[in-house]
Amino acid sequence: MEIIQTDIAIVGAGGAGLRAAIALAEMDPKLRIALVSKVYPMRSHTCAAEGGAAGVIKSDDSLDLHFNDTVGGGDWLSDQDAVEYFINEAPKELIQLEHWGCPWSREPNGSVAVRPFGGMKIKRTWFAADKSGFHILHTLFQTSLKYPSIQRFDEFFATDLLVDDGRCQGFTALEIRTGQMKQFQAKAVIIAAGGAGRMFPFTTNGAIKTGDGMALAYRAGAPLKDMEFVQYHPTGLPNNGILLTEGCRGEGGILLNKDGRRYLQDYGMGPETPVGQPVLKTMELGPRDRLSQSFWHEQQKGNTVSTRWGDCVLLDMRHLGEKKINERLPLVRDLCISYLGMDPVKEPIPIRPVVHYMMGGIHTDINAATPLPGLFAAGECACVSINGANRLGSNSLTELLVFGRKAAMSALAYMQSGLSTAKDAALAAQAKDSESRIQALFDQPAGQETINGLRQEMMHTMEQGAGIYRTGEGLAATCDKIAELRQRYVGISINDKSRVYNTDLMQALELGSLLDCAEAVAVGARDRKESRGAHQRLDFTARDDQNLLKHSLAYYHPKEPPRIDYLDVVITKSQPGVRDYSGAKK
Amino acid sequence: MSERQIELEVLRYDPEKDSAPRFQTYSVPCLNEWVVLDALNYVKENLDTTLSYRWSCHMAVCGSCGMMINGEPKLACKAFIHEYSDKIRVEPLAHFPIERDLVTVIEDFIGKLSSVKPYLIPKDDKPISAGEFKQTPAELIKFKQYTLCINCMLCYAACPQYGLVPEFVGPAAIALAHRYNQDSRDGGRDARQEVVASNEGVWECSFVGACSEVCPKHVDPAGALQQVKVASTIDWYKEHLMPWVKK
Amino acid sequence: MAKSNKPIFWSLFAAGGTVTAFVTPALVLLLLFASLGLVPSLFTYEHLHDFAHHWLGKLIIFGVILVSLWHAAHRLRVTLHDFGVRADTVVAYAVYGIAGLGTLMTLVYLLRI
Amino acid sequence: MSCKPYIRETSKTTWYLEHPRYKRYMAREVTCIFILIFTFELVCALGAVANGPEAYAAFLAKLHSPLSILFNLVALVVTVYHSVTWFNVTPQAMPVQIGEEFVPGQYIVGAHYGVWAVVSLVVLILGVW
Ligand SMILES: Cc1cc2nc3c(=O)[nH]c(=O)nc-3n(C[C@H](O)[C@H](O)[C@H](O)COP(=O)(O)OP(=O)(O)OC[C@H]3O[C@@H](n4cnc5c(N)ncnc54)[C@H](O)[C@@H]3O)c2cc1C
Ligand code: SF4
Ligand code: F3S
Ligand code: FES
Repeated sequence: MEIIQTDIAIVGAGGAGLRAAIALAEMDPKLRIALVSKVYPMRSHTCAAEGGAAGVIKSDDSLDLHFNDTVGGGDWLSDQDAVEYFINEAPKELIQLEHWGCPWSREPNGSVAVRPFGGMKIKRTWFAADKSGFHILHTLFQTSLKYPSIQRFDEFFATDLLVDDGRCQGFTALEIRTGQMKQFQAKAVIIAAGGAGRMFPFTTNGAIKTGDGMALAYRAGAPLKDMEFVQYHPTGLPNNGILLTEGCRGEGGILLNKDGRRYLQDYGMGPETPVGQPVLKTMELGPRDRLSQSFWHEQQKGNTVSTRWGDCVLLDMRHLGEKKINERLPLVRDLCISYLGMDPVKEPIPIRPVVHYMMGGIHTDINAATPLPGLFAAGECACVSINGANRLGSNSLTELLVFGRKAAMSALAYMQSGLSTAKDAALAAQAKDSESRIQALFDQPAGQETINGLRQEMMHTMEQGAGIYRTGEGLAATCDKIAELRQRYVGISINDKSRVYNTDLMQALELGSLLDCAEAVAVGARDRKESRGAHQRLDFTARDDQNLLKHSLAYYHPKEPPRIDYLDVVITKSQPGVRDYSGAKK
Repeated sequence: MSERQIELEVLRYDPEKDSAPRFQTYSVPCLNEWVVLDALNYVKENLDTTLSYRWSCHMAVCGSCGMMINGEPKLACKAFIHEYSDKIRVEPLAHFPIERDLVTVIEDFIGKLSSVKPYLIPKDDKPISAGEFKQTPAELIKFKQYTLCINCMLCYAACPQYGLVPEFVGPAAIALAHRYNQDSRDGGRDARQEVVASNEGVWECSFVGACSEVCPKHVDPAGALQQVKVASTIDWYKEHLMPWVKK
Repeated sequence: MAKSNKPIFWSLFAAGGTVTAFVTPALVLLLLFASLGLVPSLFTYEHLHDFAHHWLGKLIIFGVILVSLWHAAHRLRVTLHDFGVRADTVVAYAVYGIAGLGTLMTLVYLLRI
Repeated sequence: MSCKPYIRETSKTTWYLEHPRYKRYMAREVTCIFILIFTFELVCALGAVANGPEAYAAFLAKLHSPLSILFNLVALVVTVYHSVTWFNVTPQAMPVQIGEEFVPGQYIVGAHYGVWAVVSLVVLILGVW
């Protein structure tokens, strides 16, 4: 097996991975950096982000306000020291991106423009029309081309971490073109492999968001944190889950039920604000968890509109007018017309909540370091945690930058702290095992199980048991089901025996990652007997700060469900309080 | 929504087995609102797991799923079934070597993209602490269109000159160079000209215009290329006839 | 990679493309009339001679013919390439040679008028 | 390595038959042949003028041949096609920005058509006068 020697290897070339790579290249031009990604960097799912990235820049805003919005929005499950670091670094990172050429939308005087976003008390979301993530990703990718020390391994699929001497020292990755396994040997590894929304059937996440990075770390012994918190975005296109950005509501779009009532006022986010004059943190600009939950209640009451794609509510943007929609929300209009055949300039758009983001992920400390020495994580796959129980829209893109860079700094410091030399034989043996695991998939005779069959069952049970509202009973069933699926997974085989660009094989590996992550979600949710942020239990409707103002940590077991442990939340200056989204009252 | 039975004729090529590509036909029950990518996913999930193709976002933004659909370069996730008859032919993007089935080798494109120095080379250095560069909406709009490229390579598949002269740097890469040249914050045009203004650069383009016709993001690379030609020509005259004039 | 010298030819091509787009159809129409026997007054000997005799007329004639020739020559070079003729250097010498010859002839004729 | 990418060759001589837009392109490109011949027609006219009235009369006589009529007829169509294709792409090559907006392409094309009409009229009037 070919061994690729590097100093620091990064798994994932989305926003977080690219930011880390650039930071490393800038800190030390002599460093050998391997940037490994299962897709070409600009295909990473950061490109799909529409709305924008939050950072304090305007004079009417303050770091404290951003802090409070983030911590309150996260239902006090965020680590406040991490949030503090985050909000401090946020503006610098966004300016840095501006200096790299990101085409942020502008004010007439040439300074960057900001837009309102859900759960934010003040306009602070930097945006590049409604293609913010796209522009961030392409700016980062193009900037990364400046640095010869960033060696890219595009279309390499990381399969297992190599851990010896209690330290992470690299990983194995499949070169997708050739089907050959390569051993990446590194002094430190950063995982930035994105989210895992694909464990659900209805999601805004692209096909590549299969939790591989989380599973890599998890299987190597690093725990997954707060996995039970899964964010539903309230406004997805009903037929395929394509996201309509929160910017729609930020610009003044309103949500209506079948009677044309702005139903959010019935769920503690009112009183009603005038149409076309959105008020921050009120009504349509409430946080995502609340909005998605209101949908569920409306559905229970029979107030939703039934469409051929299921129950929906309506997002009405007609009053914004064609000019503003074209200028601020061109992609939204294009998506509605293309994929739904409806024009938001002319008619209200049916939408429903859709799985969007994993608040949980690989447990890291404030330095982006995991408990496994030598392993760092950043981006959606990591849980620092700044997002707590519910991420505020537009904090995630900024998080990629802030903690992507932080991970790079920590990894470099770790590397420079002097390490014992690697035991090559031990690593080679592990790499060999990893290769055999892939070989076994080829050799296994065709059996009963199909990859698609298992995947469908997994998605179904996740939606049934671990959706917007959960019950102990439903979760127990889902846990059982996932445990069963993990067992059955052992029996899968692949039909495609070719080594070249074998997507059958990749889907098999991705399914394995998804099942591991899904189990952490389900078990974490079953054991969290309270309602907080995005995790809502019908059998435990209150928040329980007494017992559960804690992060959950799921530890992997190859055959059994994960062991769940808890860790205190870091609270520095904001004591848990009431999340108030009825700003219009005052 | 009505269901339709579509004959999907897909090019297959497995380098380990086949010496040349062949077509395989799948009969796929499609909803009228589907895109061709949905039909391919149906095949992959239900009929034949060995079919290989790239995709991720399903919303025309990641640029992975470019392929020839009835001979036209298209994003499979933006090729609507209702616009086609009951027989649809799907092939890998033209002008690129076929790795496997619908997957092409795109290293050449990536290399060309990298060769034009597609990053901001600031006119003036400015520390982060000094804040952002000012850029008015009028300055932004000057290059905005060229930032919209998703690197889907449909333009390369449409451009006959790229097919005929593989050295041609090609539409998307040059449009990207133009994007930075036009940016009020940038001062790197000279550095980019070496590649862009070479014979293999913009001068291999004969303004066929096919690139802009197929571009799903309305980047209009053809326009960018002509503008680069005009600017490079002015450069040339300045350099050769008026060497004393500083650019 | 080195910067190309194509700008010389391309600038003539572009200028010629524009000039021919504006005036050539009308000129062709005039000559078509002439070929049908309805010689328009410009194409009578006297008028043409007077026109070409005046320095401004000379300049206009020379300008139009020059850019038309070089426009056509450069495009022909590309077109031959498009038809599969790969000997670009030979083609370039040939087509630019023709354009050069035409330019020279024009110059000589104009000087003689 | 087991990969063995398959390369599809583009035919260097017949590629333009593969798509209508390529045929349209080639039609545009071959206009140059007509423009070239026509320009030489002008050069010949000039040469005839330089050689005196008899030479010019001979030139006009040659121009009267059916072949020449046919050529000029076809050239008329072809050069109009050249003009149209040329003007239609000018907004791409030379966009005009006023403040925060680009002037819509059809205005630029329209302006060119307008000038074209005026120029043609002037040439025709001058020519027939
Ligand atoms: C539709 C949509 C809209 C959004 N809008 C916003 C918004 O407006 N504001 C905001 O703040 N956030 C938004 N988000 C969230 C945000 O975009 C994501 O959380 C963020 O982009 C994740 O970035 P990342 O770098 O962590 O991962 P990604 O960009 O997903 O990149 C993951 C990388 O890891 C690689 N990878 C994965 N597995 C492997 C493997 N096994 N081997 C090798 N490489 C691997 C992939 O190839 C890829 O390069 C949105 C998300 C979605 C889905
Ligand atoms: S210019 Fe258009 S067609 Fe070409 S790669 Fe970019 S988006 Fe695709
Ligand atoms: S199609 Fe090709 S020739 Fe030029 S205008 Fe576009 S790059
Ligand atoms: S799947 Fe992303 S562009 Fe089609």
